[in-house]
Amino acid sequence: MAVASKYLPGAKKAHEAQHEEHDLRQYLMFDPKPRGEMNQMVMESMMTTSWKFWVVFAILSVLTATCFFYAWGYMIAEGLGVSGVMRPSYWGIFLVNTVFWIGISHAGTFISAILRVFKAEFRRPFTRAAELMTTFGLIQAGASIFMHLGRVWLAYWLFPIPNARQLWPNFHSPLMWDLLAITTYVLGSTMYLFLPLIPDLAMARDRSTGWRKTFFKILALGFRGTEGEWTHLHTAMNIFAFAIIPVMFSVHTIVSWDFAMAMRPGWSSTVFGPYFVVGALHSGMGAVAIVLAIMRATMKHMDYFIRAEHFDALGKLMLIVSMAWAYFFFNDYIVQWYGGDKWTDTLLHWHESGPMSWMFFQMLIFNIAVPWLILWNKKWREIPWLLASVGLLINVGMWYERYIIIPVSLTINRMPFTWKLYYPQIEIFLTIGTFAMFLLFYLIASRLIPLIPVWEVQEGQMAHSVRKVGKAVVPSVSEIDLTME
Amino acid sequence: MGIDLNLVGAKGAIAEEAEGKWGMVIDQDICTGCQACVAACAMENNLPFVGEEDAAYGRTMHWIRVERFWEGAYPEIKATPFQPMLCQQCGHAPCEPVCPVFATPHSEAEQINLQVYNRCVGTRYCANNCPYQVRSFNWRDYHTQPFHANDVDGQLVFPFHNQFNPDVTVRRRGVMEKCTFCIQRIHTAQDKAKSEGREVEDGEFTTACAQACPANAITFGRMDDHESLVSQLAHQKHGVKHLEELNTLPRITYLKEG
Amino acid sequence: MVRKFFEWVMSPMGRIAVLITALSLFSLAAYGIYQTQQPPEQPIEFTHKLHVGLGVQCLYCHPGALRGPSPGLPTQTKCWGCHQQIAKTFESEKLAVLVEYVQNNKPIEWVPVAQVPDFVHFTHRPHIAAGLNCENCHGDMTQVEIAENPQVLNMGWCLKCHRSKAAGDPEKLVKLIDCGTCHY
Amino acid sequence: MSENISRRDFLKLATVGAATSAVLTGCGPSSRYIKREPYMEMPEYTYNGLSTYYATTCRECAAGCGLVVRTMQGRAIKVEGNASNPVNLGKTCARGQATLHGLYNPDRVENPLKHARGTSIEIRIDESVTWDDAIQVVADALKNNDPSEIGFLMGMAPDHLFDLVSDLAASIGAPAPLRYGALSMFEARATLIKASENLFGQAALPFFDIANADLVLSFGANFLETWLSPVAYTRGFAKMRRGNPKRRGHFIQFESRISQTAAKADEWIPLLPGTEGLVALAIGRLAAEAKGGAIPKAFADVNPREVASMSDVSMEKLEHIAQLVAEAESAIAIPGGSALGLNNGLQAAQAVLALNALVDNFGKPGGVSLSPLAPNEDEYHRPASAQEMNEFVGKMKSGGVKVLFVHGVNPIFELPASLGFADALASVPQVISFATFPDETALQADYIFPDHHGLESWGYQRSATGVSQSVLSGAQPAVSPNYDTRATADVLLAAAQMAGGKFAEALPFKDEVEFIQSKLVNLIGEADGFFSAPEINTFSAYFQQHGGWWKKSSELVAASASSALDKSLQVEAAEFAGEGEYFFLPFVAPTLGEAGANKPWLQELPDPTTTVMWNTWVEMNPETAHHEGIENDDVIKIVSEAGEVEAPVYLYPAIRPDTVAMPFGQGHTAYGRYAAGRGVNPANLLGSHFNEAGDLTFAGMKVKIEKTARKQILSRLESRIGVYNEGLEEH
Repeated sequence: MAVASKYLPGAKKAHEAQHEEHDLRQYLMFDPKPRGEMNQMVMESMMTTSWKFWVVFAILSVLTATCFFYAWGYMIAEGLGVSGVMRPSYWGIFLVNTVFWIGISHAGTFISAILRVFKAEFRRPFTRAAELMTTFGLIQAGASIFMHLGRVWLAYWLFPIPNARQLWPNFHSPLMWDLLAITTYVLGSTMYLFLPLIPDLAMARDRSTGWRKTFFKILALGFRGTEGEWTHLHTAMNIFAFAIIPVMFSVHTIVSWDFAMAMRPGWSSTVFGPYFVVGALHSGMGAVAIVLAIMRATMKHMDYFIRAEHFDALGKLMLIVSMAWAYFFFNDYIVQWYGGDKWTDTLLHWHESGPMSWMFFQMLIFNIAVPWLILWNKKWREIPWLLASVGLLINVGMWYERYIIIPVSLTINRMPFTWKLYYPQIEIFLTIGTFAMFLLFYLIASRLIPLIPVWEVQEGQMAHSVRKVGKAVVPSVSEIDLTME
Repeated sequence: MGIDLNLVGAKGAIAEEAEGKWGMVIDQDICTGCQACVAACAMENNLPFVGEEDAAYGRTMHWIRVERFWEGAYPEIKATPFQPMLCQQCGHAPCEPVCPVFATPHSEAEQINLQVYNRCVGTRYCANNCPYQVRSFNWRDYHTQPFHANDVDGQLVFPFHNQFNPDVTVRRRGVMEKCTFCIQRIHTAQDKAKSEGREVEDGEFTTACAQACPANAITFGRMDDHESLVSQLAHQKHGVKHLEELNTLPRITYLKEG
Repeated sequence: MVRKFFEWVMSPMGRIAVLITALSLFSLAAYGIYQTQQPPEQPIEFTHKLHVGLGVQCLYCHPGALRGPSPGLPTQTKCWGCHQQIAKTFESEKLAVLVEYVQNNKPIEWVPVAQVPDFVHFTHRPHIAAGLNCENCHGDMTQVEIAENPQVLNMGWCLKCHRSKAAGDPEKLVKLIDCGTCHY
Repeated sequence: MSENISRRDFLKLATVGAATSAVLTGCGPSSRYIKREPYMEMPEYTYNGLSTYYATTCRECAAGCGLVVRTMQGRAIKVEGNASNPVNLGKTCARGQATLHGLYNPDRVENPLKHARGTSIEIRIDESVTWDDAIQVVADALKNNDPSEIGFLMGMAPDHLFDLVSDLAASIGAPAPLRYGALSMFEARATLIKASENLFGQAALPFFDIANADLVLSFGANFLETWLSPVAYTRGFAKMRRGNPKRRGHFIQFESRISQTAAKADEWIPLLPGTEGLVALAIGRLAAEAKGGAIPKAFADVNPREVASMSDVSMEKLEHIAQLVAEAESAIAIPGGSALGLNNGLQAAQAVLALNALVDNFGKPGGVSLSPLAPNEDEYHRPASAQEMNEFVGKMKSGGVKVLFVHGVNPIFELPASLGFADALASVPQVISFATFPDETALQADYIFPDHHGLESWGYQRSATGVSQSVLSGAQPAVSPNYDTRATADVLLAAAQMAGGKFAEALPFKDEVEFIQSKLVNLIGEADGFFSAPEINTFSAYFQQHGGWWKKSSELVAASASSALDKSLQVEAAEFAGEGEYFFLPFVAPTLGEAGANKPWLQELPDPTTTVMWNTWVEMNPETAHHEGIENDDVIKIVSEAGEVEAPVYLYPAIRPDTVAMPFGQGHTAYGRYAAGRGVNPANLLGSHFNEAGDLTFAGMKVKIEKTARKQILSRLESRIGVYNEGLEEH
């Protein structure tokens, strides 16, 4: 870490340290607190719930109950006729949401797994927040897929279950791969969420009473923090960190295959795989930014754990991903355009000048213009609300992107006689429902488990602390690394 | 057809020759767009009607639709020849591989695309992937909407249900459906022929649409039997197949003017 | 109050109580579902054993099986054809039901036993033509009082037989396991 | 998977069937719930699970196509064409296919009833009207009124009921029954027949042998839609195109909009409405010139250049067409529809027929002949013209009609409102309707004694035209009546017996079947019949089996029209009623016809040219609309001298800029849940002007259009994006 270098012995005179005192403040790693105090802070942030919390909780629960469960039940009873899907746009917002939520879920794995693998220090305080996003996002993605089904009560037919009819699912179908990939991803990410949680759960167990204690006791699996346990934990986490990364890439590639492998103008494009993966990261990063900002603003002590440095780093990431997305977008677009196929031409024309063109251009602005204009500036990157709102715009833009790829593109097919425009009906409520449910889960989680992986933070801080050995001042990272092997 | 199936390597295409077993020829030069085929199909196959709003929104349940476009401008304007569009029963169908539950498999016996209603879970992927856009989805329980029923001492009574063709399953909401080449008639004819120990003769039976067509624009029969009327017609020089470039190996030949 | 309740639940008695309630609810639901799957009672206690035992051919009462899709249920005229000549008809109270039906001239509302869903287009004729006997699917009726299904008529069962019948004849097999053979 | 069901239990079965099929297609075999009722006595010809087929006649229009109805366990499953009936040779039109939606329509009149005029049939005055009461009522109506004050209104079809009523009327000295249908008005049948009378000296329907022609000039005749005998003419058209491998028949349509028929034409000539006759004459003259030789007197004093300037048809076009006519082996010119529905319609018809005289195709293959008379038909009885209806309305108004029997026709809907039939009805003391459906006229009656649906009833019907043979198409019940209805013939017979005296003598038959057989008897031993039988029972058995009786060979009357070209023909300028800048062209909706609106599947069939479903639209040229500031789906008000209607606009690229067109068939105020309150009825715009032949000049209206603020999205099958490039304009 560049910052760390100047704190290594001999890099500076002792008295200069005084001047840089305030600099230290913005680096979590160099602003250590005693373990006990830090744990206490995390516990408090988890236990304290103001009346505001309950208001939000109530609102979200109501929204979930009505817009998610009631609306869905109504749709199941009435048939998909109450939604807006029709010929030729047989797929609507349901699939848009699926892709969107899977996209969101990618940030978690990316941040915690990839950054962990590459030992990016700034990740430490918010890996958990990101991993939660993965799990909850995937739940919504799954829900959206099932909403999309015409006869959801038969959804179990999609799984290879032995049955008297001697029938199996069709493994030729991209949807099939999709289902398997997502299932794998859910399991994997849940495990991966749970493992780093164990030490914190143990910590919480030791510091809580009543039902929470029982709760943590069960979850903590009797973790006591012995040498052996730590070693095993680290090994397991490393294994999962490496294992989950290919899964993450494959999942969104496969999702993109649902479209790329269909015989439709604008869809069958070889670049869709990476394009979707990057798109997913794009929206995911944005979501992380939003969550961090909210956490920092609403939860106690968070300003200690989440600092300018993190927003700065996150901002850089967002900028890079945005550039990558732009590259893939134009790659896809230009190749399609250059191909000059009659139908594809019409489709692109439809995007730019059709009734949905406003969405097309807003997408470009939100996904490219906004990040590029704002995120290049360190000062601005460090403003939480600004970064959060950029993240919000990016998410809107990415949602638009999926909307354009699915219903808008579906309007144009090879039978001009059937071209009709898609108008969402009940999907709107169901979309609100999924968002409400996602937030609700997050809200509950924020009060049930430590949102800050406090042991990771402590680990990091210890790694960057320096200690005297005789006359020499040495960083204690080496010790940590020993345990980390 | 000049497609080397082994080069194509298409599923189903290897198994059967590109022409397939059953085929249809539609003569656009004499099709008057009178909609008799549409009505006949609806009556034969228990198709529901969807009402004004849904029809406007692109949810009609027609298995066959008659397309027409305009060319030129007034006064030199002409309507393009009416073009009945129905499931082309592709030999290499884009709809088949994408269904996750085998609800639209390829019948190796009849060599057409089947739609197994009771297996369908309604992902609608097949419909998305159909280049001809001829699949229709049961958006609602159109058949059982109370509006069509009379209240006879407190009980809903649907007179229209008397008309259900028992040979064709009545579909419910959430199920995809499409033209089946009147497979129920194929089976009946085959069963009859078998019971009399003979082969099905050309013209012994036909699909509902072909049967009704006042202009005789639709011909149905065995493509693999080169004596049959349908294959004779299909091999005329002015016969074309739609979106052939996609290598869907459609079973329906359209005869243009001339 | 609530707290008290939780404590009680936590106590052994409480746990047992919870267990019992859960079990009873579950079994109630199970029983309910089971009920919905039960066919209603036959209007007449018709004993196949007796009739078949008397040497009545299946096809006498179910002639449709030879000709077409459904074998059909006997019209009451057919029942009456024989029964009016049997003195017992007017004596036994079992048969009083039949007499009543005939005299009031109302159709006998039989409850079909061997059923396939309406998305399965089953035809008897080819099966008979293929040399199957009634008992192959419907069981030995000489042993059955009130008719019932010897086995579940599900797709696996159909396919098993189809596969075995078509063994060694690929063309036949293709036809017999084709989805479109039964579902359209 | 249906099993035996006793015929009584249709509705019961319907619900059970619905329930089970509902459960089943979703989830496993819970169909154990069905209780099955075997027949108490297995009907003849009925086998378990096998269909029974009955040959009968299609009653949807008057063409008289033969049908074969597939029934199963007493329910009609499907209607198919009767392959042996020469009219349709096994084919049907969409309306024929949808007959079952009439049979099983949820809005049928289910039993005889007495209700207050204008109220719905649910509101009964007398709950307990039995058929005995009904017969009593009819008998009294016949007996207690002066015969001259009894009125019979019937449908277009020349069927057994018409014969029965005619006999009755003749023998009791009542005025002959009037047959009317909107179709006959819109095809201007009276004019056509008058023209052929003037030309051939015989009032018969011309038969146009399109099949063998190689050039067809159609002046407004929509023979592919509803004109005369659409199925037969469609077959002819197909033959004309594909019948002869050596040449493909050329087809030119003269009409101010592209109708379904014009859409199949190789050339569409949008001439100025009212100039059809002139154009025909001009073509005749030019063709005669092209042929060389003397110009026939008929075309002598027409000036093609004037015509060209008057009719918007360029001189080049006229010459080109004339050239085609001159060169054609067998050209044929057909007058009909909008061309004749004008004050100069008769002259136009004669001018067009004269073209045939010029190419001398009378009685030749590919030419014009006279349709043969149907079996036991003394002379051709054409349906009443609008003018005759108007006179009848006048008689009603003046109190000349004391009791009115209405069967198979819905004048309140089918007659132009301006004739005031509805008001006239008010001055008729007693109105008895035999309607199967609660249509507008039925609701204005005192009694409704519902007749069976066509598929439940006996009968026969003469096919007026369309085939070269003389055909009597037979009808028999395909299913037993669903409701407590009774054949009108039976009611009249019973009533006549009850009335006794001359009535009983007039109709000495115990029931409908006996009456029909009394008519069939004459056919026994008739020459050239495709079957015959020694005695009536066998004969009528065959008659049922084959669905009718017809001659084996063609009996076309080779019309002799030597004089056709000798006297010069004049076509005076057409007059258009009402001020306003737009010609108004009402046409019969091809898929709905005049009575299809209550059949939901017909409603859902897209109109062939506009693909509009479930509604009425106004066709307007996009230029005009742009000029007026009107867009698609804008509701506009159309004002004529007779009235005004409001309907949404369809920007139709293939219509004259100075014309607006509207389909007839929607706009019912009653007639069941699928028809009532849907669309508007253009007949409300038609004034009461008649041409010499007595046909309404329905094409001779001028209308104003006014914008309204409202919009109504038309339900189209087509895509406006794909077909009209909306949203893709600059592409």
